[in-house]
Amino acid sequence: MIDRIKKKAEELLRTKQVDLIIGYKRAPDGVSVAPVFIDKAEETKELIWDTYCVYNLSNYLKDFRGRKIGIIAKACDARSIIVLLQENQLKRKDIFIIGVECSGIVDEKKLLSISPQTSELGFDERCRSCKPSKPPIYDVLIVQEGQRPQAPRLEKDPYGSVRKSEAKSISEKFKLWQEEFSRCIRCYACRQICPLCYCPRCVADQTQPSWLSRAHSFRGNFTWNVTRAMHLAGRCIDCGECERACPVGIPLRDINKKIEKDVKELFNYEAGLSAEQKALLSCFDKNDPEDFIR
Amino acid sequence: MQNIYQPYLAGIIDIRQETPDIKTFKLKFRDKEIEGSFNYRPGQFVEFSVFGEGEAPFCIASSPTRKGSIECSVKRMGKVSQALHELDVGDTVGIRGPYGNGFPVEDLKAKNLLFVAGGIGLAPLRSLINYCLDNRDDFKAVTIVNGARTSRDLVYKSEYREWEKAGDTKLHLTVDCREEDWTCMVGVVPRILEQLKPACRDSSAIVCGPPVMIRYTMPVLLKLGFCAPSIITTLEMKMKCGLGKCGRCSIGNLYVCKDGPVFSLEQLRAFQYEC
Amino acid sequence: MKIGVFVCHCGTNIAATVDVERVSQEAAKEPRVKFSTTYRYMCSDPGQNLIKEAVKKHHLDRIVIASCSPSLHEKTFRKCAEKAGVNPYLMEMANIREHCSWVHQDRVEATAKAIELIRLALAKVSRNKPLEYLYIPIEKKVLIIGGGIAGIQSAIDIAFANYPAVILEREPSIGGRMARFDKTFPTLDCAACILTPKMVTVSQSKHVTMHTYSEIEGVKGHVGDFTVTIRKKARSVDINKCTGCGACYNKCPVRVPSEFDMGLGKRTAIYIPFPQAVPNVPVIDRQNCLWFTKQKCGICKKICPFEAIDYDMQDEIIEEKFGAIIVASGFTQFNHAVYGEYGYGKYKDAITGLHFERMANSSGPTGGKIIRPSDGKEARDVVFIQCVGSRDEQKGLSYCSRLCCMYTAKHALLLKEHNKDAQAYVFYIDIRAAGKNYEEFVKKVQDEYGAVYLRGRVSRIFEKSGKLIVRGADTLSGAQIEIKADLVVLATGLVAQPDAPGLARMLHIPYDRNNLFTEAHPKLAPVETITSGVFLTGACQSPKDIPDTVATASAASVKALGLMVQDRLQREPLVAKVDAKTCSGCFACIQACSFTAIEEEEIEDKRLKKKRLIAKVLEGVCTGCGNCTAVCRMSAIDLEGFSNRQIMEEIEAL
Amino acid sequence: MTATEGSPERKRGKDKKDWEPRIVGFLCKWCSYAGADLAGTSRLQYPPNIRIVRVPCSGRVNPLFVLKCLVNGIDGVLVSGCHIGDCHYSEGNFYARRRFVILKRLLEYLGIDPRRFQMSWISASEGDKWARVVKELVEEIKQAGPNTEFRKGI
Amino acid sequence: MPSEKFFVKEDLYNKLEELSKEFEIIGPRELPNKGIFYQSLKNTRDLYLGEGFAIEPIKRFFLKPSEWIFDERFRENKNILEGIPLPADKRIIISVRPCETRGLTLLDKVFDSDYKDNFYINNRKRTIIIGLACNKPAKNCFCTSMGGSPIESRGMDVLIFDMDRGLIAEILTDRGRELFASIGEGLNEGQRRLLKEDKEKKKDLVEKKLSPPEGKELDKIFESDYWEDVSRPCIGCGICTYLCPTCHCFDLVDERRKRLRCYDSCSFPDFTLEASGVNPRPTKKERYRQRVFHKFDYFKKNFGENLCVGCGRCIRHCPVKIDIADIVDKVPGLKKE
Repeated sequence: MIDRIKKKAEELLRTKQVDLIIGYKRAPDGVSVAPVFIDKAEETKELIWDTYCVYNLSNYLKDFRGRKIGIIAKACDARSIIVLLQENQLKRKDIFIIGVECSGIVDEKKLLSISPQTSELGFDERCRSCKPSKPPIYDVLIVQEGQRPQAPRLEKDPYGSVRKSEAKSISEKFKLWQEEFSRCIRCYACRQICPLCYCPRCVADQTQPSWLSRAHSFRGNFTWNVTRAMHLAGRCIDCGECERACPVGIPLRDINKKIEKDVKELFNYEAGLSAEQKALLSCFDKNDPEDFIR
Repeated sequence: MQNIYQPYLAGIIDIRQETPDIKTFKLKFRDKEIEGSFNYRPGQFVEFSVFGEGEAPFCIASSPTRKGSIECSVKRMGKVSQALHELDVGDTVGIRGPYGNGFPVEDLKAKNLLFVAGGIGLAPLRSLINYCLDNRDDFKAVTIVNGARTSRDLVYKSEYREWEKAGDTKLHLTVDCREEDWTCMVGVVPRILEQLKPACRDSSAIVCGPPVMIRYTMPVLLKLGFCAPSIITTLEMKMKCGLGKCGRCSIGNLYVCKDGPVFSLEQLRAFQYEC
Repeated sequence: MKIGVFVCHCGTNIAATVDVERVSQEAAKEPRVKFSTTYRYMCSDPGQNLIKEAVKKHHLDRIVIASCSPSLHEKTFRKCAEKAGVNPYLMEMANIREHCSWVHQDRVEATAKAIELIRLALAKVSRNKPLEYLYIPIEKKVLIIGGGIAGIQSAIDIAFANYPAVILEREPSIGGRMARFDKTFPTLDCAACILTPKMVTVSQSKHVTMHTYSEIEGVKGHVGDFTVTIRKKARSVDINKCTGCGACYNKCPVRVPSEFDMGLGKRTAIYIPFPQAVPNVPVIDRQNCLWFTKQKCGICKKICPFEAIDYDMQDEIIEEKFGAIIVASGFTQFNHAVYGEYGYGKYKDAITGLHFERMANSSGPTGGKIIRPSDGKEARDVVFIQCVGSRDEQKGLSYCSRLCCMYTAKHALLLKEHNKDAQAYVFYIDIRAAGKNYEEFVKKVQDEYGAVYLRGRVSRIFEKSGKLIVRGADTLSGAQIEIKADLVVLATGLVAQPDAPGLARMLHIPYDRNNLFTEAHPKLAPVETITSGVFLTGACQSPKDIPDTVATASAASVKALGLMVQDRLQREPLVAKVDAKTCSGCFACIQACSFTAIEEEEIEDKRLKKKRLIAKVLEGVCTGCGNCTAVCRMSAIDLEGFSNRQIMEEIEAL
Repeated sequence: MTATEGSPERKRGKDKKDWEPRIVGFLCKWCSYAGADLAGTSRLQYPPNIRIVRVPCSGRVNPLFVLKCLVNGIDGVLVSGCHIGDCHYSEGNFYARRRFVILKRLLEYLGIDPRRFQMSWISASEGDKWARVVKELVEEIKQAGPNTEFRKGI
Repeated sequence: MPSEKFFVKEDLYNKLEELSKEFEIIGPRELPNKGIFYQSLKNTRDLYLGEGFAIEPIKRFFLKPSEWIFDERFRENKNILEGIPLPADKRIIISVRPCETRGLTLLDKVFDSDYKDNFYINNRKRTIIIGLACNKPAKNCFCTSMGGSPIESRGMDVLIFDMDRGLIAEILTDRGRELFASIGEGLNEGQRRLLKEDKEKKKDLVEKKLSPPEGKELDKIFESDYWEDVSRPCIGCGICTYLCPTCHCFDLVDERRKRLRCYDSCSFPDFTLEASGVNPRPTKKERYRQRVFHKFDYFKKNFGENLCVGCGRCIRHCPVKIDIADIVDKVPGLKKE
């Protein structure tokens, strides 16, 4: 697979179809993977593709606006590209998507804690509810060869864990999230790693007005985390990068999943399926639920 | 131990509208003791607190020789300066400082001084100009070149007469574009300098203004024969603490707030500062 | 910042429950409040003078008035502030009457609340910005879409005020539905007699331009400045050369069913739809003309003394600017094919009301005889069925078409007048005759013209020995009824034109589930739409009879003229604004704007040194609802007068 | 802008026994605000716990406003607009409805008592409904208790 | 009294239990699936004495992520400022890695020099630090290249060595001595030898090495494209700076009628964005370079040491695997023999 990726990337650069390839390379530690930006055809040798390729590289597209970019995209990455197209952050003609078929990526933190005896492969939780293995949008698709271990799918309900949490009592839920949010250090890694957090100036940084407290307190942390989640409502494509980036282990995907579930159930809306789709909160249906309104 | 971040309270005793977007605030410390102990040098700055809005640095525009109050000129820009512009005489602000190195007054003594100012850049120079005029015998000839975009944007207009009247002092005013009823010079500051050709012997040039002006003035001064150590300017950078701790205003290994804001061109060259 | 607080007693309305003096004292302690006082009636002249004087004396630059609801006196105090030399938008009100003194009795509690309400207003006003009224230039021309009676009346009214009006009509002639009617209820004026003079007035007015046989292709812009693209369809006859002599259609060899006569009569391929057509210029029906179908004939061209026939004429696309648009696009008939039981289409003698109108017309295809289309014999027993389509959620329309009761009564009367021996039977559900002299008219038809009214639905119609057997129930007597009818007339309901949604989208006006255009407010703004500068008249909004149509036409004209007479449009500056630096160009706001008041704009981003697209608010179109501000994730778009800073300041002050 | 210290009412809030809920209502100026006006004109009595922030339309209400209120320790937040179909701007309340159902469910998921954030449609003619909604709201939020969790820490 | 003491873990837990009456005990605690966090320990047995690193260094107990600086009030038409009373309660932070304490000694140079930061200094004064020498440095540790080591004891009151059979505490200050007066026993000869061997062994435990170029040399490549290349993957989050034991940039903002001091980061664009819209560090290149230069050039020029202790946190937690050690090591054209 990697040979075909390299070949394609090399060709794209050589024929000047793109100015730059965003892909994956081996990190200095020799095991994990780091993003790489290649503008010379001969450097495409550096490219790699394996289950450590966790990054959603579409996050970098905003850094190269106006240039022709080739990007290696898994299914989830491609969905965020769709949202970026939907929100006019990209021009389709400016990007060449090298779609890669993906059977799941690993969770490095999880890998460290797995005992070698088990058959657990250390797949990231996010891959368990990912439906397609092929990107919904691409210019060239590099398919997988042969059998590969597949991230185990979640049984039936992708929102099982959300439903379980929903069933808890209010005070239980509060305690849980108070605990989680209290660890937040407001490094905004969740925002910075998110391909969809491209605002030129995030509300968290604005001072006129000051939307949320800068204080590293429950008050400030709660506001930040809710704001982040709300701003992803109907947009999050569950690439799970925020949770991976969070240094203090806040289960951000769980919050995203909760909204994803509500949005699906209430409005039958799914993000990142079509670039022609209207933004969830910029449209409505006359029959939207209103049983919560007096 | 003292809380180095807590300002002193000061009352606004006068506000002068210099230009449509620049006001000069005259402040008096609420506490007599602080007023007595607040000593500063021309070129130093203070951290201004508008309570509820935040803190921002402004240079002191008044001369330490004129006691009783301090003055700062503020251009309407960000959150704090906007809020400051909304204040009235009688309102209270917080003042922390004085901070920074200030002009090397001792080195300037017995020298000809060339002041080159653009827009609100005259503010720190005014402090030094008035200081020099109040200690007139310590300095040789004083030449002031002051420019602004339009005549409306000239600051401290009311003091020009006083400066002109002072012995061995010349004031050249210039605006960028020709205007009706304007009798002084027309042209951007570097051009005017080229025309005036001020003498460089035993001289120091003190330059302050918008970055573009500084960028184009430096080569002119060098061409006129000023040497890099004798060209002095003040830098502007976002500052927060004023104490060299918060990390914003670092330029090379120095902090503009602590080690600056006054630098000679020679110093700036040392840390590859583009100007 | 120097804020003045003015607390109103409102007689005892506020002062009885709220300790206004204390409120004023407390307000004076707030930061930046330089003056605070109370007065018995702040809105009175002395009260307003007090404000003006205080502003002068204390150099106040912002004002808080604690009194009644802003819905009541916001305008008053804005004006007062303006007169006092304070920008009117630097005034805020604290509602301590409706929201405080009137709803609470405990004096301590009410006073405490009043103080807090003032604190809120102070917080808000401290973040107010001086705003200037917006002015929009106005193109002094009105477009009227539709040349029926609604459009004609609008044009006449506008022309009367010496403003130019343009009628856009897709048929070759103006006149619309009304031109097809015979008599009009309840006065029985001949429709043509009252319509034709109006059509002539329009055609002769120097202020009215007509684009007949033309369609609207697109609308851009906003109130005061609409740019409309119009397709002038190829008429094949030069409108400037033709004198309307009629030589061409008199010699045309082709005969096809006449649309105007509902297919009851014939017309030629080059034709004028009806004798009184305006403009009196024929049009060639290219589908049926031998020249166009077979490249033969060409008689009309040969015969025309004025060389007006132009077979090579092409559709012409023109663009015109307008300051206001009146939509008078009218209605069409309900397609009652869904009612198989009524036999329309199956039985020739089951016809609609409009067919009946043409038959009753003495210059119509039957010369005024009510006949059976099947055999041409004069009809004697005629059954009228009301509510065909209307008031039938299952198969038809949820609404009442409003005129069917009346036109059926009229038909029953006309039937008798045309044929003394005839008998009318009317199946109805209710008689809705709520109009001036309407009820009397229906009664007259029953009493004097012997029309038999039967309350009930027709269950079935079938043909038997040349007659139509109408079976139904008379729910009043409970009896099953069977009538041997010569003719059945279906009172079909009125529905929106099939292309109404397309037009609505072009104009950015909403329409309801029946495709009828929605007015800005059903009661208080019945001819306005939410798109300012676009007005509604006639049946495109809801079924209307002629008097109502004419009334709304004049109403819409007045609204349009209200714009025309202004040099420029003054608008409240409470509109959205985009901060270019913060805008990402995701255009969530454009999608969420109900008024298409936001468009894309290219700017040079100095930071990125690149061109990029951001949102731009069309101030003339923005209504200030603020929805865009809430969908903007980066808060790059803000609403003047209710800005984020103002509201957040209020929240922080709580 | 320098704000002042709390009112007597706010101070009272610190004493648990006399605690009175503080509620904020974001009311659209065409319907709900006018409805509240009508309640006044009709002299309908209701508890003084609510403070009204006047907005042009329920569609103007940014979820961050609600959030800010809650983390500032406001005990209850109400967003109120025109009934569906009555919106002065024709569609604003549709957008609000969609936006806030997500927020409401999210807040509940994160353990915020659902009684603390509510929505209502109140028309200009429903002065009685306004008075009733306020009464009910005050009762419900009294049961929910003071919103103190966010006051802890910095 | 000996300067070394031997005791078993149980003794330590008991001692802490006893001390918790007088002191707030802070120590690392392992939260399942989340990592290790310093927390105020209600139950001293929650104390984590194993290998590994807390995610956040102890910096946050001295230079707090957020703290109120003073209170602004408006009363009867007057502005009044009220200082925030400094906390006086005494604390013990235990099981602290040598590099973290080393970080404090670097912070001391910033906050306990010319303008003295009373908040920081007060926190330093009221806190006793008990370190724990590293038995197994992590793969990203490079403390020995930064002038530290797994047994570095600068800034500590006591340093504990975990020696299989028990713990040996090296008492470094009088405060430490007082604290450990009634626990354990002095070392016997064998133990002393063991400790010595252990120290020797630990010095060489750290595998990762880098030799940061001297300040003057870094100067030369200030304008190099290298910085653009290495900063490309950077997403501009604050993880590396917030988790760094030595990064200390902060912001001062007004909130809720108080002034707040809170962490800020040179990786955020807003950090240097001026009110006029000008940003002297407009792109990731300038921002990342600032971080490297501050650590390995400016601070060294000013204080003679690198502003880095080699704890490896920024590498470990970087979501895009940026390795500052690798970057500094590969600075072009400056390879030393």
